[in-house]
Amino acid sequence: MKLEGKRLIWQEYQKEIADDHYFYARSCIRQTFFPGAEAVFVKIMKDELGKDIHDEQHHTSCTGIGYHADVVPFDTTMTVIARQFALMTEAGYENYAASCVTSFGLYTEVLETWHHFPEKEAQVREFLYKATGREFNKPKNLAHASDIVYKFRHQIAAKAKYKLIDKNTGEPLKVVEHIGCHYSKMFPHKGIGGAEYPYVLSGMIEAWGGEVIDYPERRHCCGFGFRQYIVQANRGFSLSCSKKKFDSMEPYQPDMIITNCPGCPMFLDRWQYALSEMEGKTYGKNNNGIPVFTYEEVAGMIMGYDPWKIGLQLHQVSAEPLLDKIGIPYDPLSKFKGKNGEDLGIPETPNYLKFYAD
Amino acid sequence: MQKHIVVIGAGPAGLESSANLSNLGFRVTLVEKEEVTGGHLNKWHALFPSLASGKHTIEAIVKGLNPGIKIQTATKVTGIEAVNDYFTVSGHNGWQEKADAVVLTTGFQLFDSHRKEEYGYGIYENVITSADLEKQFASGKEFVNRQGKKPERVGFVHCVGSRDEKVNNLHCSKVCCITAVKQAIEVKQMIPEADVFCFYMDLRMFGRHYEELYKQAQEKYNIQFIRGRLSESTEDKDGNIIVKVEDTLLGKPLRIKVGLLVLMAGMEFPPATKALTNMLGLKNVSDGFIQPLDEVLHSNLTEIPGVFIAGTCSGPKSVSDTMADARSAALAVAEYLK
Amino acid sequence: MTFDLFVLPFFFGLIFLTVVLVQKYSRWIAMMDSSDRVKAGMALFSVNLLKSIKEVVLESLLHRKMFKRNPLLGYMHMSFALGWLLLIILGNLESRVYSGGHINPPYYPIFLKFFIHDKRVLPFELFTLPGFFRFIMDFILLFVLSGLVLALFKRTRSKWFGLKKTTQHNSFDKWAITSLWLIFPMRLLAESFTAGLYQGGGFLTNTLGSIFDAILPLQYLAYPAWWAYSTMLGIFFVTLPWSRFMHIPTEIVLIFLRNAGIEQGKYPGSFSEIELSSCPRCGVCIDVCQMNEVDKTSSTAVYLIRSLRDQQPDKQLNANCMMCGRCLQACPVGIDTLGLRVGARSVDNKSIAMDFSYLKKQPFVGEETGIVYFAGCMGHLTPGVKRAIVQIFNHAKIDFTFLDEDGSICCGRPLKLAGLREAASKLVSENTRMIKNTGAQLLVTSCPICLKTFNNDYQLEGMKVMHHSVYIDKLVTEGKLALRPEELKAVYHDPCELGRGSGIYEQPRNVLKQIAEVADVAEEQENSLCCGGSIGELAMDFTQRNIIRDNALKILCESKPDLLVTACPLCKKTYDSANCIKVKDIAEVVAANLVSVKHQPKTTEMVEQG
Amino acid sequence: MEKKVKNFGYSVTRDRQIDFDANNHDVGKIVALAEPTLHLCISCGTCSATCTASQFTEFSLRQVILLVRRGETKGLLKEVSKCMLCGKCQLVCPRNVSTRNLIIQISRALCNHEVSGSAMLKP
Repeated sequence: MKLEGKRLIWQEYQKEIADDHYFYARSCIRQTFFPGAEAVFVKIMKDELGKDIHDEQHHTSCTGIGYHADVVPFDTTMTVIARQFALMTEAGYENYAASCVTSFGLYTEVLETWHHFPEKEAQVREFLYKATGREFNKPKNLAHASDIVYKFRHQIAAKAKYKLIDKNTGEPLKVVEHIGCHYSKMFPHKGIGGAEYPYVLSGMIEAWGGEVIDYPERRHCCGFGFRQYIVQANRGFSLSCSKKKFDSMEPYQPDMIITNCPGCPMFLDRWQYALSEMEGKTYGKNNNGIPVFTYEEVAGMIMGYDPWKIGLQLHQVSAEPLLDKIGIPYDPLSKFKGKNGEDLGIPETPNYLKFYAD
Repeated sequence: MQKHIVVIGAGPAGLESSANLSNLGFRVTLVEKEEVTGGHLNKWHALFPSLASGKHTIEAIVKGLNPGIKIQTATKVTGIEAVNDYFTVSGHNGWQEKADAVVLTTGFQLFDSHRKEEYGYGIYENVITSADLEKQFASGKEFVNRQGKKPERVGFVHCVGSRDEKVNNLHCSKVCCITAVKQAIEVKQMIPEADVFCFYMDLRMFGRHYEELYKQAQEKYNIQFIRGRLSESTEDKDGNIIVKVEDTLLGKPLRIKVGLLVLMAGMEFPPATKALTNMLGLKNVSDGFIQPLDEVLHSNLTEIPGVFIAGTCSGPKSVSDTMADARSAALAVAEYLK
Repeated sequence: MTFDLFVLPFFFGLIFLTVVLVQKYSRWIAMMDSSDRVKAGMALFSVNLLKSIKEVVLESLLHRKMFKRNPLLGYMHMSFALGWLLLIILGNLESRVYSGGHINPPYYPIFLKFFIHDKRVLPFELFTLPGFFRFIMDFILLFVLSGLVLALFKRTRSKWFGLKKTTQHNSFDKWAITSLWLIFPMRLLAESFTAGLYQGGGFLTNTLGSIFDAILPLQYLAYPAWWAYSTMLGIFFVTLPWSRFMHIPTEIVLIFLRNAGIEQGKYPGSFSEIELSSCPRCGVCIDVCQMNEVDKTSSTAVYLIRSLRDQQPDKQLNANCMMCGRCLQACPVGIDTLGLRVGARSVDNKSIAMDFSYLKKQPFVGEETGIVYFAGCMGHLTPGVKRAIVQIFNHAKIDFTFLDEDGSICCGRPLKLAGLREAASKLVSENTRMIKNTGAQLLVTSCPICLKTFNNDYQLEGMKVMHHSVYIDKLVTEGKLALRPEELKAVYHDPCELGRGSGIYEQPRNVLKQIAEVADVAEEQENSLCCGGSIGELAMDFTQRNIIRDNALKILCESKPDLLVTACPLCKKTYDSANCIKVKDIAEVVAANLVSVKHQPKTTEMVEQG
Repeated sequence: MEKKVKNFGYSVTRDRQIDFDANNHDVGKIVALAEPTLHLCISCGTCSATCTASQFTEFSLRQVILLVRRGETKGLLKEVSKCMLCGKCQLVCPRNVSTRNLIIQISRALCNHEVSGSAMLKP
C-alpha cells in the first residue's frame, strides 16, 4: 500500500470543524451500550481542552433508527431534526456536534435536502412552528464528535499519559479502524478522508502512536443495519457481516478495533461472543477476542483515566490484555464494583471467549 | 502563392495528415508540445489486433513525411486567432505562424484512474493502468508485479473512466475492450501458467479481427471473461488485490484475489486543449470531444471554416481509424483551399 | 514309423489350443442368460442348424460378402479358409489310405508325407488312390499359396483389394500372422524336400523336389523343414486365442447363436464377448468409416472391438463415432458394431444418472384423432418442415393432432446412443404414456432418429409409426395427393437413421421423382454418407464435423444438382450450414408442389408445364 | 473436544458470494481438458432458450457452464442430470461449443469428484 496515495485523497476530503462552542447531542443507544464514551468526550472537551460544550438534555431521537427501518416518514424526521436545531438556537449555539453517526448522516441529509429544495425547509419550519411554536437557525457548522476529536487529536496526544504502543517491545499497536456507514458513505465530502479511505479514526490512531491496519473487508458494514438486527430472523445476516470482517482482519493480528458509530462497537463486540458460543471460534490470541472500543474510550485510556470509570467493564471482550500490553494500570477487583463500591454482580462466563473477572 | 497549413499535435493523426497535405502540395507546419513526435503511440508496445509494434508503426508513419514539412516540437500552442481569411497560431515560446487553414489533431488524454478511488489506483501497488502495463511490456523486462513476483492471477477491469457517469464520462472509449483482450493475451504469453480474468460490462468487438482475437483469447489462452463491473478493490496482507464484482450472468456477487489488477483507462478530451477550442469558439458536446460540422457528411469540418479536426480530438478512435481520419482531413483541407 | 519328435510343437500347440477353446466356450455358456441358453439348445435341433451351416459355408468358408465387396479380397480369404479346411479333411482321408482305414493320431495326417514316401508313378498316377490324393493335396496347397501371395500383395497394394487402409496389428497378431503365413510355405518346402529325396510327391512337390535336389543338399534340409513346419503350426495355435484368428473358432458360434435368435442384450455379456472375438480385423470397416477424413481412424469399429476385447477401453475412442452404421453395413461377419459401441459407452458413463422426475407433472392436453404428428426436437429447429407437413395434411384433408406443437420431450435415442439406457428408458416411458393418451392408430414423425427409437424401443401396441416421407408416398399412391413436376435436378441424401437405420430408401425417392429429376449419387442408399451432424457422435468438434459434412456434400453435388433433398431435420440443418447448395426436406419440396387432386395434370400437360 | 453449541434462534448465514479463491476448480480443469470448447461459451443463452428440458424445469446450460468455470459445483450434478442430451443446443450454439459432450464430461467429472473427493468440495 502506498500511504502517499491515501494522503492525496485525504487532502481532497477535508472539512471545516468549529473550534469551540459546541451544542452536543448525545446518541440514543450509546448511552446504554457504552455510557462511558460520551462522558469521556465531554470531560476531555471541558477539562482537558477547555472548550465550551453544551450537553443538551432535552433533545430527542433524531428518528434515525425508525427512518432507516422505513417506519418514520421523511417529513416527520425533518421536523424532529428541526426541533433539535431549535434547541441549539435557543441555547445560543451555532455549532452542532452529533454523538451518533446515523444522526450525523441524517442531519447532513436533511441540510442537503433543504439546500436543494428550499421549499421543503420552509414547509418544515411551518410544521415545527405549528407543532411546538419553535423557530430555528440551521447550524453554522455540523460535525460528528469524532471530527472534533480528530481536530484536537494532537492536543490530546500531547496531554496523554500513554501511547498506543506495546510497552514491552516499543512496537506500535495494530489498530483496526471501523467507520460507521452513515459517516461518509452517503456524503463523502462531509467526512474526513471521504468514503473510500476515511481518515477520521486513522488520524487519531496515527497521532496516538498506533499503526492502522487496512484489511480487505475494511469497508464492509458491521452488520447492524437496523432492519437486519431488529428482526430476530434476520440477525444471522447481521452476525455474518461481522464474521466476514473478523475473518478478513484476523491474519493481521490486530490488537484492537476502534469505531466511531453507536452500533458498530456493540455488534463487533457482542457478536464475537455469539460466534464463539455458536461455532467455538474466537479471534485474537489465547481466546481473548479482539477488544472493540469507541474513539472516546481510547482517548480516555491514553489520558490515563481509570478503565472502570470510563466503562470498559461493559465490553464483552475483556480489555485487560490490551491494558496490560499498553501498561495502563487497573484494579481487577473493582471491575464490577458500583460507584459507591457496592457489588454489581459478575456476568456469566462464556464457554470459549476468555473473561477476566477476578 | 503556396498555401500554408498548421497542424496542431504530432500524434498519428497529425503526422499522417501533414504527410498527405504536404504531398498534395501545401506548405505544412506541424506543432507538437512534446520534445518528440508520435504522441501516445510512443508509449504503446503493441497494437491490436495484429500485435504490430507501436514503435515500428510510428517509425513507418514518420518515414512517410515529406522533408518540406516544418516540425515545431516542444511548442505548446497558446493562441489561435482568426484574422480576415487567415489564422494566427502562436506558441508559448514566442513561435508564431500565419496559416490559411488549421488542422486540430490534438488527440486525447488518458483517464486519470486516481479518480476511481475505490479501485485503489495509486494506493494499492498492484493496481496499475493499461498504459502502465504497456510501458512494462515495452521495457522488455521480466513480467512481475510490484512485489517482484510473477502474479498467479491477473485481472483486467474494462470501462475505467468510460461509460461511467460517476466520473462524468458517459461515452465509450471504444478501444479498451480490444486492448484488454490484447493485453490479456500478452500477459498469458509471458506467464502461461497465470490465470487471466477480464471484468467487463459489454464486450465491444467492433473491428475486423477483433472477435477472432477474443475467441483466440478464450480458446487458446483460456482467458476468463466475467461480466460485471468492479465495485471496489482492496488489498490483502501479501499485496494481492481482492476484487469484488457481481457475476451478472449468474446474478451473484463474486470475490476473487489477483496478483495484479489492470485498469483499462479510457479516453478523455484534454482540458488543456479545451482552452484552444474555447479560443476558437468551437463546440464541445457533453462528452467533451469536438463536435464536427456533420458526423456523417463532414466529419473533419468544424463550424469555423478553415479549422479542421482529425483523430481522437473528435472522439475515441483506434489507430487505424485515426489514420484514415487523418487522410480524409487532408482531402477536406485541400477541397477548402482549392 | 508313426512318430517323430518334430511333431511335438504342433501336437502341444493343438492340445493347448483345445484346452483354451474349451475353457472359453464353457465361460460363454456359463455367462449366458438362461433364456438364451434354452434358445441355443433348441436351435441345435431345428432347421436353424441347417441355416447356420449354410451361412458358415457361405460366409466363413466361401466368404460370399467379401466376394461381393471385391472378388480379389474374397478369393484371398476363401483360399485360406476353404483351402486349409480341405487340406485337413482330405489329408485325413489320404492318411486313411495308408493306415488301412483306422483313425490316426492328429499329427499323422498333417505330416503324412514325412512318414510315407511313395514314389510317383507316371503316367497313370491320377488313377491310383494315393496318386489322386497326391495330386489333389498339391493342388489345394497351391490354392492356399495363391491366397498367400495375394495377402502379401495386400500389404502394399491394398487398393487392388478395394481397401484404402488396412488394420494395424498388435504383437499377438503379428506373431500369429507371421506363423500362419509361414505354415504353408514351410509345408511346401518340407514336402518338396522329402519328395526330392524320395522322388515322391504330387505334380507340385515332385517338380519342386527334383529342382531342389539338383541344387541343394536335401538330406540335411528335409528334417529341419519338417521341424519348421511343425513349429509354425505350434506357434499359430498358441497365439491364436489372443490374436485376431480367434475369429475362426468363434465366428461359427456367433452365426449359430444369431440364427437361434439371440441378441446382444446386456453389455458386457456372453454374446458381446463372442462378437468381440469374432472380429477377424479384416479392416473392411476402416475403409467405409468417415472418421478417416478427420484422422480418427483409430476409433473405427475394428479398433473399438480390439480395445474392448483386450480390455483396454478408451473413452475417447468409444465416444468418437457418428453411429451412422456404415461399418455395420459393411461387416462381413455381421457384428453389431453400433451395439458394442453403445455398450462400451454405457460402461464409460455408468456413473451418470439422469433425473427426469420433473416431467411427471406434464399432463397431455389434446384431442383424440386417428393420426398424430410428432415433429421431434430437431423438427422444431426446422419450422419449414413443420409448416410443410401441416400444409400437406390439410391439403389431403387429413384430420390429425400435432402432438408436440408446443414442444415436447426428447425421444430418448440420443441418451441411448450415449450409453445411458436407463435414462433413455425414462423418456421412453414418459413419451409412450403421452403418445398412447392420444389413442391414435398412426404416428407420423419428421425425425428419423425418433422413428428409429419409436420402432425399436417403444411398445406402441396397435399403433403404426411412419416417417413423413413414407406417409406422403402412401398418400400419393392412394391418390390423395397430387404433385406438380418442376424443371429441377435434385439429389436425395439418405439420412443414416432413415436409410440404414430403418430401411427406408425408396419411398422418399418415389415422391421426389414425381417432382424433380433425381440424379444418382456415388454413395447412396445403404452406402449413403453421414452428414456429420450426428447426435450419436459425442466428442468430435465442429471443425471436424464440418470436414465430414463438406466431403459428403462434394459427393452429393458431383452431378451439379439444383437442390439437395433429404428427410431428416438434422441432416438438413447440417448441410444448410455449409451454405453451398439449397437444401430442402422432402416435405418442403412436396408442399411447394401440391396441386389439386381433381385437376391432376395429364402427362402432356406436365410436359408443357415443365 | 466436543464443542458446546448455544441456540440463539439464528445462525451464521451462508454468503451468496462466489468465493472464487475458496472454490475447488478441479472439475472445471478436468472438463476443459476433455472438452476444450468449454472455453468458447460467451453466455449468449441460445442453448438454454432452445433447450427441451428448460421448458419444464429450471435447467440452463449457460448457467451450468458458468458455474463450472467459477468452481461453484455444489448441487450442480442434480442440475446436469436434467439434460436429455437431445442436441438442440449444439445445433444452435453460435460458438460451436460441443454442448452434449460438455454435459457428459461435466457429469463424469462431478460423479468422480463426489465419489473420490467430496471433502475437496466446498461445504
